[in-house]
Amino acid sequence: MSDLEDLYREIILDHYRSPRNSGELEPPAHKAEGFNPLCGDEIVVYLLLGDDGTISDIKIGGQGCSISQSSASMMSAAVKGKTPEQARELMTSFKGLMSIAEKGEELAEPTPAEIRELGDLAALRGVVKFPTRIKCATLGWNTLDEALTAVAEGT
Amino acid sequence: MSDLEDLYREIILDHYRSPRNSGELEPPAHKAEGFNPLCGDEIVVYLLLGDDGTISDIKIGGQGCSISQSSASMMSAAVKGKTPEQARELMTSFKGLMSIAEKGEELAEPTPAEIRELGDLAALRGVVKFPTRIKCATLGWNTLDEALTAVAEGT
Amino acid sequence: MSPGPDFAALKKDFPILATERHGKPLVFLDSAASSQRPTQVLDAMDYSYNNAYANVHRGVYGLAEAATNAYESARLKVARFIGAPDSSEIIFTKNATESLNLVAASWGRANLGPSDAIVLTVMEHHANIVPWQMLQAEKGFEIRWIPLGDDGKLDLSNIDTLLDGAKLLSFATMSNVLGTINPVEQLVKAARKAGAVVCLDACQSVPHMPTNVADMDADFVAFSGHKMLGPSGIGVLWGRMELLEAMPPFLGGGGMISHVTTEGFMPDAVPSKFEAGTPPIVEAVGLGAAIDYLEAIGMENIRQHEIELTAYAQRTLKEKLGDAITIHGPSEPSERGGVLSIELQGVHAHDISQVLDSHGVAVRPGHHCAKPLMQELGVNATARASFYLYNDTSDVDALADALAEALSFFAI
Amino acid sequence: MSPGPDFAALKKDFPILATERHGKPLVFLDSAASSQRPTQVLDAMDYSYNNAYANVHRGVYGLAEAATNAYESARLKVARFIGAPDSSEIIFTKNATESLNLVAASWGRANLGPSDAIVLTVMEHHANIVPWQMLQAEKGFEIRWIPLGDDGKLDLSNIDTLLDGAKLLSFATMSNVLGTINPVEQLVKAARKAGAVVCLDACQSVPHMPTNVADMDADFVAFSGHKMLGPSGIGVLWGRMELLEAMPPFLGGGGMISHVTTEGFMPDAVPSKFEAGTPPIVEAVGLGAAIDYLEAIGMENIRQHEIELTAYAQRTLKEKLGDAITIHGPSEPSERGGVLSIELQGVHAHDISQVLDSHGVAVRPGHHCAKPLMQELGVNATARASFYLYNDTSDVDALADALAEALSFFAI
Ligand SMILES: Cc1ncc(COP(=O)(O)O)c(C=O)c1O
Ligand SMILES: Cc1ncc(COP(=O)(O)O)c(C=O)c1O
Repeated sequence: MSDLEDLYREIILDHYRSPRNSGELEPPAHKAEGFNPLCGDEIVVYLLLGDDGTISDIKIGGQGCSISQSSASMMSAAVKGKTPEQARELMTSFKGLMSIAEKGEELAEPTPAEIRELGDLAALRGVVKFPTRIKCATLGWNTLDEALTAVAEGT
Repeated sequence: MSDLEDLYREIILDHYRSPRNSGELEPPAHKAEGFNPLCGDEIVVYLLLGDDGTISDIKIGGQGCSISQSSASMMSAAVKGKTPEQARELMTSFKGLMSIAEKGEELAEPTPAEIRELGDLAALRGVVKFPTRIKCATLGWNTLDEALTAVAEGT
Repeated sequence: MSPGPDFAALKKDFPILATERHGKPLVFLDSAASSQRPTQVLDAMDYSYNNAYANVHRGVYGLAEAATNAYESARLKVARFIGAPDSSEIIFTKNATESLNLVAASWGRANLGPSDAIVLTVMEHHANIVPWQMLQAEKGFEIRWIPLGDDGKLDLSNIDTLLDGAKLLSFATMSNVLGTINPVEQLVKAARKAGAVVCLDACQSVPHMPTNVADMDADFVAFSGHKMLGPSGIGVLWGRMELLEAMPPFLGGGGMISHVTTEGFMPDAVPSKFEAGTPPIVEAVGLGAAIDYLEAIGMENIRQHEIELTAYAQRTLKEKLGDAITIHGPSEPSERGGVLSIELQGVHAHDISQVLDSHGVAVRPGHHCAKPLMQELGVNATARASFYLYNDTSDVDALADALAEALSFFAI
Repeated sequence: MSPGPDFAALKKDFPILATERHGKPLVFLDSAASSQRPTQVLDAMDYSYNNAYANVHRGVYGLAEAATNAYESARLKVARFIGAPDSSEIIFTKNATESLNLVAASWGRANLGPSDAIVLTVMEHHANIVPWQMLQAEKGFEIRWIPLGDDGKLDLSNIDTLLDGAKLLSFATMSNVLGTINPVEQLVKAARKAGAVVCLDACQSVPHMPTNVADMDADFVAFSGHKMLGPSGIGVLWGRMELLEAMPPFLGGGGMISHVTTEGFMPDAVPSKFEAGTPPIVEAVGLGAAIDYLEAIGMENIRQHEIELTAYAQRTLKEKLGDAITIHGPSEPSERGGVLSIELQGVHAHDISQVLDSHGVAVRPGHHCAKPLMQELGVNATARASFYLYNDTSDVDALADALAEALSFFAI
């Protein structure tokens, strides 16, 4: 499999062509916007928490390349129904897959269990070979992170 | 004769060691200060015009290298008793010797008559081979020029 | 293709163009971001470092004099190259961005107040927007925008109203996204009528066509060395002497003063006043060598070559990709530079560039530092292919083929 | 001379040191103004230009990624070299002067007002004076000066009074005129006690001795590439992350924004926020190669070599020139760098340098961009000889001989 095919796996193209949870949510849903300053990609994350504290609804807006769009789409599917803590754990696993260590943490490859947990998202691992695309793959996650912070701070 | 000896002719060293017209003049004499930003050399020109409009007295202050000091010394001797116009003509001849054209003028080598007029100053022609030293040789003249302008404007 | 110089033979002067990507010959189509450089330029810089290097201006020993002469000759070359009346009007900066910031921070901070207005165009590069917005936050003047019209050109129907009472007009001579060559003469005339100072962002035109700042009748002209076969790390600001003399200094430090005490300082004359610190000495030498190289070919010839290449590209891409491709900017090649911003149906610019790279073709995706223009165009990214003297029709063919591949790769 | 690396063998890495002046081998003693550079540095830059050059950050094709990686690796190297906790704290500028102007224009403009005070020393380079005087003219704060004491050292007897209520202390780690190594630890402690931010002009120390910004406990540290075997056209500012994050941008343009509309802009994160426009890409690569070269020798070894050379020079010059020579600065070699400011009885610095040049010896005459210090010393120019790793005792001998010649040439 060439690097290019490894990057653009079928499942990625599928999410790109038919993005899950595309759209907007009205307030009281929380909204966060993320920009990739390098290429102009934009992701908007709309987030609603249910009474049980889990993510009851999430919608994705904005425009971007196949990697940023599919990654956000997969993310939305993966975090729906999860608590903010669980969503953040998933984010850390995903960033591990992207070879990104959070400040002060050791870089850790995700364990097989974590990869199973990532599901479709694991298909994005080919991105690692294209460092500038890592920012595309993580844009949605960073925007989700902001939305979760906004929720926690009640802003 | 080596370039160095051509630069430092005996007459130059003589003016350096025994500068002519060294000192200060009190007001109503006019005063102008010149700096060579490259090396820190300073020349102060004190100028007094007589009733006949000629330079009746001139004194040189400041500190600097053999070239700037000797050039200013020679200049002071050369312009004393001259009218401002004559002093400026001499300056143009001297700058010609230094291969400097005034803005908008063609670069003109001084004529033999002009060189005779320059007297001791002609000994500075070896400076031309050392472009950064040209600024030393002309510092006194540029300061004189400012002093003459100050006189003309009555400031 | 064109009479005159043998453009096909130039490629061999650029060693990087003989390298490969993924086993395919490199097809470099990103000169609008930064050009490559010929051996002659690198040789001139290495020669300087190995034979005539010292800090400039402040030394009297031979090496310092040789370095100073080399640096000042570069200033003379730049002046001649752009038709500057006086070489002291050439200020070396680190890039065009610094040149434009210099104009904003020095001329702008001294001349703009809360009741003033300046005029920009919506097709400006961020380098000609953000410095003004930063100053606006401090001084509170109005920024007016010349809008986009048809065919990637400016809409000048309201130009006199926009310029009315404005103190400055600043615009790009050529858009780095659309390739549009803006009507300098018309704009400068309108600005003069309104009494506005004129600043030109000439980053995209100076490398690609003859430039004469005196004919253009501008007050400031900014451009970068790295887009015109020169090294990174050097830019140029040309300014009209009366303005430069009246302006306060920009950065403070060594080389820009005539005197300093603990009480204050006196600035040196122009251009030293604006060149604080050790300048890009050898970068200036490299830029001088780049100018020698460009002049040997001839700027008219380069312009002609790029017009022909652009026409060929427009034709070829349309033939090969039909309705799936959109090429932004003026349709008439003589009204534009060789900068093609491409959209491909269903394929994001980022993905185009990625697929093209796997075919050895280097094009740049993104907003090209012109976000307000992108918003105007209603796109968030384009894939930009840009040409220079070393490109030829084979590069265009490779681009067309690779775009076709990208289209089929992402086809549903 | 010293154990460890074979310094005598290093000269061959510097092609310019094998050139001649007036038929005499070049003796280069002006590294305090700008150093020479080894083949390794030029090779690294040529390699970049010929194999991995494109504009950085904004491309996804392979060449752009390679260039970005090279540029960012240089940032990592600089960070490691000076012990920066986080490589994002490294900002690439065009020279140390720009680095210091950045601190003044960004931190200073945001933090200093009419009732504030900052503290400098009288031995500062103009680069650490004029930016503050320019801002002072705008904001009207007070500048206090640490005076000169004995033996070319600062007089710190009133340091607490001077720092009382001051918002900033900015000083040179090593004087470029006297060679004095200032007591960073003592000064920083005093500044911390007073609650002042600390900015270090480390131009003369970073190239010559081990540096650890974390240990120094400073807030800003500025230096230049061209004084440490790197190319011209690049400087560095290290800053403490909290401060950098809170500071407004310095220059505006491409690469420093996360979003721009016609209404305004949002700056990008540090360090991009402070790197507007195309950065000195290949210059960073060259600086990285210079750091590799320096680290291979070892900064401790370089420091030791220069202490020994300075001691040898002090001895030799006194022996040869006796009372006719004055060497400014601390007498104890371990308290100073290899920068010797020389006065020769009856011979002006300019003339010394001229005569020395005819013997192949390159030393710099002048005020060395430190006019307030010169005034303090009561001289208008000195002839400065400065050493680096490629100098050896034979260079000192040549200097001594040439000075003796100058003395006899000008003897009455
Ligand atoms: C039109 C235009 N203006 C300004 C710039 C900024 O140039 P630099 O990055 O060299 O400062 C560029 C290039 O990126 C440009 O294309
Ligand atoms: C102590 C000191 N500070 C600042 C500078 C300025 O460095 P640059 O000219 O590289 O900006 C120098 C060098 O000239 C210096 O020696």
